Amino acid sequence: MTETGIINISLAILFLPLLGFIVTLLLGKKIKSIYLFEVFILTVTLFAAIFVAFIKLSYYVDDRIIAEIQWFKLSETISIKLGFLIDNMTVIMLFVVALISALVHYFSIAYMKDDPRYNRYFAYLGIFTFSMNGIVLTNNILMMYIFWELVGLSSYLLIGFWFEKKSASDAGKKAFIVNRVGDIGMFAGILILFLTYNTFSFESIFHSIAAGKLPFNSDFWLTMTGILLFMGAIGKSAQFPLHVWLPDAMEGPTPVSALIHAATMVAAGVYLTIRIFGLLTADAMMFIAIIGMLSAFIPATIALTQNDIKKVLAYSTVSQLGYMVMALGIGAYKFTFFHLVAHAFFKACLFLGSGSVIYAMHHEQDIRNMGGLRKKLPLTYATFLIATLAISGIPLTSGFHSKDGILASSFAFGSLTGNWIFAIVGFLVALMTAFYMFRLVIITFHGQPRDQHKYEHAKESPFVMVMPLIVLAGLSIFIFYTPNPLNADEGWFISKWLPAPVLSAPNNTRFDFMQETAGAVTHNPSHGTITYSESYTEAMHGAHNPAMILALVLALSGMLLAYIFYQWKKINVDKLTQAIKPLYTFSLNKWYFDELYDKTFVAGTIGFSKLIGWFDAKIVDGIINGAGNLTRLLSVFTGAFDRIVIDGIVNFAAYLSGFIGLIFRRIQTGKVQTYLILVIFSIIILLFLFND
Amino acid sequence: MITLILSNLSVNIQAIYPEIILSLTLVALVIFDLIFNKQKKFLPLISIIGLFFAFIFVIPEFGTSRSAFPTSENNSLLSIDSFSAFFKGLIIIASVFVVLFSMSSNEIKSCPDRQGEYYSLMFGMIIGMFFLVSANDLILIYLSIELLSLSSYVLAGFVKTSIRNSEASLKYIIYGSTSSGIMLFGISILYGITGSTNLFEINSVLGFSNVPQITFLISILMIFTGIGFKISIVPFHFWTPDIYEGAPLPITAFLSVASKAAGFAVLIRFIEITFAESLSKSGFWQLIPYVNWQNLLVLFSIITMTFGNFAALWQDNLKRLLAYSSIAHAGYLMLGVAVLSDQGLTAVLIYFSIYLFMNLGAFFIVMLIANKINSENIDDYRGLGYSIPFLSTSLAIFLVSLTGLPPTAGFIGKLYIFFALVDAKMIVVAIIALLNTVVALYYYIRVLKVMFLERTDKHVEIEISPLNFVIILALLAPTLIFGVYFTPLVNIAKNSIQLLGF
Amino acid sequence: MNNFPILSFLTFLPILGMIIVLFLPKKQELSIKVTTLVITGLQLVLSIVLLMNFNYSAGGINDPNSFQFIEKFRWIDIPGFSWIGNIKIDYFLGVDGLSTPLVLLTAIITFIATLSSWNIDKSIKGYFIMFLLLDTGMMGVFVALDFFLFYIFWELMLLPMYFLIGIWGGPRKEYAAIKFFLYTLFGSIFILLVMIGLYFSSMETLVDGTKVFTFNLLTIMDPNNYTPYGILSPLNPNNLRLIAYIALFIGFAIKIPMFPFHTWLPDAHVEAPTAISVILAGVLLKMGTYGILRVSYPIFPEITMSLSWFIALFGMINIIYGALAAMAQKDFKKLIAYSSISHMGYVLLGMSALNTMGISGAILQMFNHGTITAMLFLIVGVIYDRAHTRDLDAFGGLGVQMPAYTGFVTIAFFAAIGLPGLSGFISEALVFLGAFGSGTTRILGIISTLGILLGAAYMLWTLQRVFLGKLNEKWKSLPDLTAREYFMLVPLTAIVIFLGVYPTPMLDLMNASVNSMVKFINNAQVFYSSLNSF
Amino acid sequence: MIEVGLNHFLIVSTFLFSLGIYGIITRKNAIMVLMGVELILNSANINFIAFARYGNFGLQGDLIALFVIVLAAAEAAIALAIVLNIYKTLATVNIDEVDSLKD
Repeated sequence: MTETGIINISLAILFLPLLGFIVTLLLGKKIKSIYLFEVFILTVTLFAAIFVAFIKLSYYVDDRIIAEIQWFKLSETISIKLGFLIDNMTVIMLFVVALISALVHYFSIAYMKDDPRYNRYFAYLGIFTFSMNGIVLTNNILMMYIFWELVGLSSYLLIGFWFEKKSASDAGKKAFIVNRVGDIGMFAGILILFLTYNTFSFESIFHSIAAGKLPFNSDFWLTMTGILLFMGAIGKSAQFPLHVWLPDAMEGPTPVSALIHAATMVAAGVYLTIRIFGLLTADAMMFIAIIGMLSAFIPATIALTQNDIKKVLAYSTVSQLGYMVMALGIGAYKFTFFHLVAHAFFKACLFLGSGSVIYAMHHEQDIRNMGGLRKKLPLTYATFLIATLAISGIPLTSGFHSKDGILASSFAFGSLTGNWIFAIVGFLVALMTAFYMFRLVIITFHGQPRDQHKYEHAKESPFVMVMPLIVLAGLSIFIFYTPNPLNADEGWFISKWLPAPVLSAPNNTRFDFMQETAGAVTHNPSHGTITYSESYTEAMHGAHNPAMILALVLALSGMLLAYIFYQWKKINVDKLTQAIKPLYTFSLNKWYFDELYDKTFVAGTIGFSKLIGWFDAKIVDGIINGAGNLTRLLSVFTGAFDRIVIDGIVNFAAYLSGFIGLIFRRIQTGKVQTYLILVIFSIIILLFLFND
Repeated sequence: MITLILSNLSVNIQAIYPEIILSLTLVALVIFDLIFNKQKKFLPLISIIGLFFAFIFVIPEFGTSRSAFPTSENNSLLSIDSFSAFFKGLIIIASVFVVLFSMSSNEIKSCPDRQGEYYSLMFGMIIGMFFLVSANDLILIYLSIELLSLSSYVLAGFVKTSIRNSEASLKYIIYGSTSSGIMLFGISILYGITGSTNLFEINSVLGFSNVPQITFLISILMIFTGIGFKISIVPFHFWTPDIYEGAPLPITAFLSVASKAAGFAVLIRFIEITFAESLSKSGFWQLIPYVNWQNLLVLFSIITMTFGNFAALWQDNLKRLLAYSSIAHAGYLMLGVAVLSDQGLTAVLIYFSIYLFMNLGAFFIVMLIANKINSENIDDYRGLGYSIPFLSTSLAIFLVSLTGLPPTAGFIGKLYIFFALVDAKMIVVAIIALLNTVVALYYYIRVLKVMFLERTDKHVEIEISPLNFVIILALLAPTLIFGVYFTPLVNIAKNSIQLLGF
Repeated sequence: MNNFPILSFLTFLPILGMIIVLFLPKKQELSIKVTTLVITGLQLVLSIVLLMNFNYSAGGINDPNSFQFIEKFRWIDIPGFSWIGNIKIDYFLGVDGLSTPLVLLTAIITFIATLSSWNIDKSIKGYFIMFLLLDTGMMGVFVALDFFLFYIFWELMLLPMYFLIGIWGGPRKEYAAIKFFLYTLFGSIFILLVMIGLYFSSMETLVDGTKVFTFNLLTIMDPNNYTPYGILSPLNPNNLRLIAYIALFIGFAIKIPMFPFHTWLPDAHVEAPTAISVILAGVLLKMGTYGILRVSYPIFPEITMSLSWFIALFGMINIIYGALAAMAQKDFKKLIAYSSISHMGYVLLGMSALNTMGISGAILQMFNHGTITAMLFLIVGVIYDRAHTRDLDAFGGLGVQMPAYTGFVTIAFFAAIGLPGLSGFISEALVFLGAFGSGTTRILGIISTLGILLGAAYMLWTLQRVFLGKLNEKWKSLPDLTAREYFMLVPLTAIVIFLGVYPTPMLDLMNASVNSMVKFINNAQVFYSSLNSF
Repeated sequence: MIEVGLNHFLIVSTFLFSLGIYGIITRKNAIMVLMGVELILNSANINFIAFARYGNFGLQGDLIALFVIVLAAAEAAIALAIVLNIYKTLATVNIDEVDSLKD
């Protein structure tokens, strides 16, 4: 199996879903069951992905496979290329995307049954998978942007899939436009990169940076470039302050939420940041970390009080993504990716689980009308629980490791830079996560059913829907990532598969612990977690155990609290909410972000456009017509005017002629003697004019 | 001293063969009318034959440059040169068309018993013009203007029964005789100052002795009044709209083209010969600086075109509209003169030969339509584009050409005027003139709008006789061809700017 | 192939068709339509033949030898003295990488517009006569290399357009028509003046060594041909060149249309019949920008350089102003009209950058906007034919009723907002790369990126208002696309997608010219500055 | 006993000219207006003859005068005919009432 072989299979992985999309869309009207083709395609893609991942990780584990072709050229010097970069992250992501996508396909077969636009739905899933694979495979930032926009499109289409609902179409529009805001920044960043390095490929850009070539020759602009590019991630990964679109995106079908708005697309932002990690300066990373921190904290507080099962999950997604971004910002490169993958599985599992619940409850989403479902939906319950444990970071789950790693890094970061805020927030969020997740589980599955009627009719979902749950729940177990249930560092995922980050930002712009001091940096992945400087490694070792214990304690206490509140009802929740009413409502209303944006940006733009519209109609045209309007006044006196006058510049002419013309009318009296008088007079005038 | 040297009388006679032929035709018409006063339909034929022969004799005059009827060894009454020949040519072409128009004009047909009168008077006009374009003695100029005018006074009021006609002729004669009277008075003063009425002599007098400035200016302005009346430039134009509207259409057409041409010819000759000092290499005239002709003419032309265009915006009567448009065109032509260079002169000649076709065309079609619907009011043209497509389209083409849009000939005419202006660095004037064309577009396009954009249910049927069809084509062809291929036209014009004495 | 006068055929085929139609009886409506269709079809074929025989390495722009399919012979040749009596005008046609894409565009758009004219109901004959005349005018503008000829064709379009809008237009057609006419004529008198000015400033050396004034654009472009005291010659100490440039620019800008000369566009579009809107937005607007690139840039390179910032500024204003104005519209067609203003802004921005990326982007954007906006206007036409209203708020939920139609709409809209994979993206990206690349226009480029956002906003909003949401009961019975409409929309969609995925063919077409233009302008800059020094 | 010189003639002619203009402008009766025209012509005649006499320009001036007289007669004849016609059609010779042709 050669590298070209890998390239070809990757090509297949990329384009098969596109084929599925085209076929399904075009034949959708004719053939009722064409969706099966799409499902088949995805299955093939999945196997291809597994195969590639296997080959790569077992035979080419240390290689970076790159292939480029020219797309178009403008002159001998300027030519635009497209290409693949296949390293371990790529294949792992490919596998994740293909797997979840395939599972969602299966799930949807049952979930979306008896929808009028059944086939088109699968077609959209196809184009989404295509674009997502594109993002994963690309080796250059331009191609990244292209597929970036395409996932945006597919997400727009899928969120607004039930476009008869205004809320749905609104949500789609919102998602697209909010993303565009981020994309503008990313686009600007890309432009800067191209103008500086005359290429889009990550590789070459990093090389030139390492060689000391900086945008506009300044560290500042390197930082800016990093931040601008990261803006794209802010949009896609629904980071603060652009996180508002994700919760609305839940208007889409639940499997879509699982695929796009939980597991893959929203993770693309993080993936992008990982890809550009090499050029990030300390300032840029700080910025990223802060954004991540805010996005981890704020949604977590919101999730505490939400009652829509999908909304809770949505906010938890934002919060988890914030977690990853923050982690990246403080340099926890490998654990970010680890958490990304782990999160993809268990969050997908949670969403599909919620989907299965909603399906059983006939599209009831409010958890206050649920309860006691664990007897009715045992399998759903079991998988949901496992995923919940994973996200809360209870041992033996993937989440435990990834989260632990991140928290340890934040600990280390604190100890190295004396900046503890990230650690604090990190632990706080861990606590809250455990709490609201178990609140969700308890209210939904435990206790007594609140809506008897719906409860009666609820029954376990069919196999095609449960099977994905089981697979995903399974993948939330630690064993797939590391043999040691308490420490992932020696596990193959961290130590073998993930190489240390390649840093190219100038030394003086990095965090101290990242700077290249003599022989400190080693890119030899066999040395487990050793990245950056020795001191960092020390700090990591030191941080590992305390962080783990603390995290565990917090997770458990969060769990406990949830039980006290909602299971054993030791504390009356309503009383408590009454007690902290303002906080509660503040959280319930999502910190009023939507209201704020509507009042400011949206209203502002619309208002301004109205103004411009008026301006255009009245002023710009008016400057020309203004004369004309005068003329209309004039025309009251002079009969024939209106007919002649049209508008615009014509009015102006007519206006002038109005004046002159009026005089003329006086002149042209038809009385020959008047004429002669005028002739005489003009002769005299001329006499004076030309008598020099 | 006007002392005809009889010895070479024959030579001089040869010089005016065309005029003689025209006069003979005039006589022939009268006699024919007296003898066979039943065969009216032969009169136009005779006229055309006469014009044809006149033309034959005009042709050899191209390229020649000789004087006829000398009053002293180096001065003469007439100068037979390409310049005059060119204008004679134009006048004959115009006359032929007008004769043809008259044959199918209801107004003229309405008084069948006076056909002979009509055609003979028309020849009176033509003869007047012929002498006018080649005269270089003020008295001869005055006399030929009078001959031209007196005939046209009558023709303007040809249809006695029509109130419009009678009024037109009365106004015309009062206005006309007054301005020619003023001109005569001016001539008398000039005579007093220079002791001669011959342009060459006046020129030489001005050359060495200096003359009383103010008196001289008065006389010049008075003469200018007379000519200005003929070419109807503001402020001597007042008769134009009324008479154009009142007079029978063929006559209006004739006045708007032929007599205007004659007027311009005499104006150019008067200025160039009387004031010329020398001719610079680049073709710019050096004039004796008694009168600042450039400013005078530029002023006149700008006022004229602006007035004409803006006033035309108002008109609802198409004849009146065309009257004002012809005033505006006089303005453009005047610009060509104002450049005071051979370039300008060429431009004028080109413009005129194009103007002739498009203006006659417009008038002819207006006439044909008026014959049918007895109205020249624009509102009555509503929807004609659909009931009589051919006529309307032709009219549209003529109007577009008058506006001066490519690829019609009108554009070439304007283009050459602007050539001359830019070449003389008179950019501002050029811009004013161009803006004027935008205004002009508006009232011309208004006619098109009424004919094509507005619809009506009442249906007009006009059957076009083969003759008229041919006439229209004959007018359309140059209007379109000169728009894309104007080499011959320009060549002729360029070779026709030679005046006797240069 | 080399001696076959393909460009003349391209240009004058429509005249031939016009004559044929002229002699067809009024009643033969079908045969009239078919004749037109055949003629425009032939034109399309010819343009493709042209494309196949095109030499991709020839630069053109200012070098007469690297123009292709040249047809040149004396058209007006009047002997005489040095002054204007001696006038030589060439019938000079030729194409390079700058004009060929637009020739192709014209052929395509006209063909499709013919199809969309199928349902013209009143006085068909007149309509198609005017239509074909307009076609000749447009084609001529793009192939003429002699200023005089260029101007003739330029003016030739006015009258047909006036009638096409004025007779077959909507309720306020007369107003729109006259407004269009007066605006453009106002613009073209400036062009005329500058043309005459240039004529007197530059001399062509004939074979016999005599020098004559010339209209030949390529001759005028060569600074060595200027007469020392020609009114617009750089050697002339007066600064008329600047004024002339501005006048010329205004003349062209009115066609683009550039703020603040744009107010004729919305009216013209709203009133014009669909086919004419398609041509107007698809081809006519490009003439403005083409004129600037073909005439203003190479003839006044030094002034172009010094004014590039202002051009960029107006580009930016167009982009943002147009987008915002579009957002405020209630009328579907008016909205598209304003979106055109916004998109032409990208062209301006791109050319102002004066570098390879920017200018390629501009030209590509011309082509892409031509196809995309044509789609958009066809789309509006489709819905207007069915519902007889264009009020955006009157619709809703058509996505259910007319799925295929909605599909095309979605593609067109996303192409318009520059979605990657569709042609709009590449040109816009190149424009921005260019704008960023040149120091003078960088800031304006950055501000203009707002246009991307606003574009998405109003397009998606429109999409939602018309096609999403509950189906308005009123439109329960609207049929989906007919075969003819498919036939119009599919090719355009194909082009849009193809060029979005693989722009190379189009870019290779213009690369040589773009690069030689950039080189020429930058070198000329040096030359002129050396002139000013003494 | 003062010597009659050129200026006297000129004064007379100018006076006549002005009178003629005055008459043309003020008189309502068409006939009177035409008489004004005649006055103008004759004032010009006086000029011609006077100049010819005092400027020793020979006979040219006198000849011109003769021409003009003849011409004046012709003009008068036509004018009267036209006035007559107006009288027939409009039953008036008051030129103020002849103003149907105007803007």
